Amino acid sequence: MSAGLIYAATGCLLFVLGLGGVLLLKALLRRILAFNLMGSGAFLVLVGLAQRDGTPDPVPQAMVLTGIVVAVAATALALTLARRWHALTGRDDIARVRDTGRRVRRKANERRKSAR
Amino acid sequence: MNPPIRSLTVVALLGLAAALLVAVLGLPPAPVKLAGEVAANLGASGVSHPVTAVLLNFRGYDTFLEVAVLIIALLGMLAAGLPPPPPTGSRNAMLPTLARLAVPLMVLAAVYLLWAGAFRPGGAFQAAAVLAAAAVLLHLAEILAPWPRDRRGSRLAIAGGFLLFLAIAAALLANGGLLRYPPEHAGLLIVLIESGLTVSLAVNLAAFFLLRAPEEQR
Amino acid sequence: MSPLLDPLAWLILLPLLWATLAFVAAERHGPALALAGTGGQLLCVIVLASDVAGHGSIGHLAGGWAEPLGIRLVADGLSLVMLLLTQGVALALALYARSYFSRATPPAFWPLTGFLLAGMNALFLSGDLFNLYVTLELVGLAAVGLVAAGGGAAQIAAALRYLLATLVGSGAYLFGVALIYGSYGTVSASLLGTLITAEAPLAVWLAGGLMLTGLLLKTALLPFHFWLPPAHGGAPAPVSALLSALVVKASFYLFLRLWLGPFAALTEALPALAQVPAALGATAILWGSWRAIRADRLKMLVAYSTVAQLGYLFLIFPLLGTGALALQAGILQATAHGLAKAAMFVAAGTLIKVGGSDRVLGVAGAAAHLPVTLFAFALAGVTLMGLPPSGGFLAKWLLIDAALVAGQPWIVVVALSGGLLAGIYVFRVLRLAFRRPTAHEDVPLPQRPAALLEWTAFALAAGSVLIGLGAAPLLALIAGVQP
Amino acid sequence: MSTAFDLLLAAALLWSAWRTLATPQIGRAVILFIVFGLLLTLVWARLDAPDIALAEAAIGAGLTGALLLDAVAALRARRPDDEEPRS
Repeated sequence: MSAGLIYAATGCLLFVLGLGGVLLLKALLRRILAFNLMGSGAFLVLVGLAQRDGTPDPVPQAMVLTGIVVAVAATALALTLARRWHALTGRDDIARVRDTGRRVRRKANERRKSAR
Repeated sequence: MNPPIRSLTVVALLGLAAALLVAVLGLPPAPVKLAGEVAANLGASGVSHPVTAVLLNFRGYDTFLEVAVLIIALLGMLAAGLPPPPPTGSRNAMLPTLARLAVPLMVLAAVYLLWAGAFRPGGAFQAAAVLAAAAVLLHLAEILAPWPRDRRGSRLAIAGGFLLFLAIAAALLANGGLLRYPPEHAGLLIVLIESGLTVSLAVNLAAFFLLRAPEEQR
Repeated sequence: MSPLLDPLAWLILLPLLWATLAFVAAERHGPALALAGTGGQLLCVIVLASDVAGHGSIGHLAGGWAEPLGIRLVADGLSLVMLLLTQGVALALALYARSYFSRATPPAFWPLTGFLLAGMNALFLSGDLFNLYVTLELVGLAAVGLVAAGGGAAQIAAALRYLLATLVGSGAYLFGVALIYGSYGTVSASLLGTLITAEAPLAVWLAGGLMLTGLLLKTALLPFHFWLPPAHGGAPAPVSALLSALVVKASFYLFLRLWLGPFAALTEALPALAQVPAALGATAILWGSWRAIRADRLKMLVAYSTVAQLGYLFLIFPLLGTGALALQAGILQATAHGLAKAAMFVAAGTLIKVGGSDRVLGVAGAAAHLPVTLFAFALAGVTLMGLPPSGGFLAKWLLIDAALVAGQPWIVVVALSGGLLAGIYVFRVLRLAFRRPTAHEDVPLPQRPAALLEWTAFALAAGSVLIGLGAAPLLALIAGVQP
Repeated sequence: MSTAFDLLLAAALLWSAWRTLATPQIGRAVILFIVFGLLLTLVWARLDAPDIALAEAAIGAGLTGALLLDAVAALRARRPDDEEPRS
């Protein structure tokens, strides 16, 4: 078994692990971590599978470089939103938030009033 | 998520993992081999490092759009509301000394990485990341203050590299296609684009840490 | 024409340019840049349309490298109709947003809008699966940024939910691309169309499944619709219109393109597969309409109507064997709904802005002081219900025709009942609007909104109806598509 | 021999990924994620992809890790009940 194939298989497992994390976990930061694992899994499959015969292929390598930059951009945006959410509501998950968010808004308002 | 759906999801994921493993381990060889194509056209790409050739020439259009993605992430931050600046005065006493020692080395490393990209591993993205890390270090040492959002200079620095890339992409339309470099000038144009990107990407990445709400909003 | 003015390339470059300038320049220059930019884009797409009508399809090699080494951009009838819709709606919404945000524009609204449009144009034109991934992220992240604009708790929650959904969707898509590259060594859509056969290895089937499912998540097809109503219903009206009219169509377009192009051999080998999107679409029509009928906030009503109307787009998949008919039905529905939904959201925005209440009940009596806006809402409703002579009518007519040709009568039933249900929620709003407000007789008449707010809604709604009368050139463009 | 090393590295990668999601403390999870990124850097080196190895170390593990640590610190500093401005 070539190194490429070993890491491609690892990438498959990482992707599924990350996917499960995003779908099943509650805490936002944890779900953002899981999304990053998902991406890393995809990158490993992209390069590993293409290089399963042992010769390096610059094309998927360049694609992964692009992908890493996109992933850091998405992560930065997600973290900003999570921080903002936490600052507004004190929560670190969005699990049981009603569709309209009205309950949350009311809560935030109440809190603001009581702070005064 | 209620328990039955949860267990169902877990089962589906396990099935997916098994199917993916079977599929990947039994995959026949691919009919197209792009590595050969890259090697055959490397001479006309303007650089001698294959990954850089793909990144900035053969698939330069991907890279062009990807730079926009970074700017979008920053815009999303501005839209959602910037986080407040961290409290000052809590830094480690060793940090400023460390920063003064490390930052010049990091800048050197970034210049090396940028220069190396043309013929060996390295390039604008890695160089920019190192520069951004240097800025973050200065910030942690409280030598570099957080940026207020409406400073035109930092916005110009962030957009400048992309605007240069855009201008070159547009100008090359005269040559018959988006980012279609004439082979004799490809090397020079790629260096130009990469230098611009290094600075802009570094500022963009650093802005994820340094762009903070003005103090009075706290 | 000089290659320097290539309209295809400028459809991508121009929005990128004005978006970047709007970011650098002072915020007050945003509207002018956006109007000049979207106007220029409309011009580009019209020039491109006349080229495509003459040649059938136009290619552009980015970087000048042929496939599989380079990236090929393609404009054909299908992409062109989507591009026309996008630029037309974008220009109208730019006009509307300029007045709507007359006092305070949400931060980064204009640059994000420009990048969003650039991403969509790039998506419609790309013929490379990995490049399409980058465009998907461009569109997804810009849209999330727009939803977050304003930064209230409801917006942030909606944006987070949307972000996680869109990231999982594009993650699954990217993983599929990785498997495809591993299987064939190329990601060019046109080459893959010939390489992928019915005997493709398991990896390719899995790749197809992951990519298409990821796109369904981004298109918010039931059961993946959970993120859409809060995101579309909670954003400011111009953003809601942009998202509901255009953004969800982009991932639908890509779904359709993959279905007809690279994965055609797989979907033809297993025809039963086509029933899956259709069944989900049918459920979405019924469920979305029901929630729209029950909604108590006006913009949630419109947002759930989007969930329902997206369902129609997926009814076409079992019918694609009938030739151009089903494809024409689907694309015409996407176009008519795009115009109508943009009109409905901006009309709702004006109603809420002037009436001061975001409840459905808040529109009571609006007919008296906002006649144009209300007429626009009603006209858009005509398209959603599928009454003649609107674009929605023609789309449903073609759909029913295709369903009868293909021997799938259940689709006829779903299409017709969806129209009836749309009638219920549209008339719910209209009936209230024509009722005289009883409880608040003494309330002074609200201030009249800027005429532009009313007339952009009207123009969009009128477009959604008129497109039914003048659809012949569009249908001819779509019929000329060789998948 | 090198296959054994690859298998070991793959196992370590999967273990760190699993712990990143399963460890109860979020601060530790982020540290484990950075460890994951460094292991991944080794993998890229093994796959003859030094460019990605550099980018992974600098961006994947480095900058992303720093962003995550920054966020964890911010979420810790601003406890649920005192998030309103104390101006």
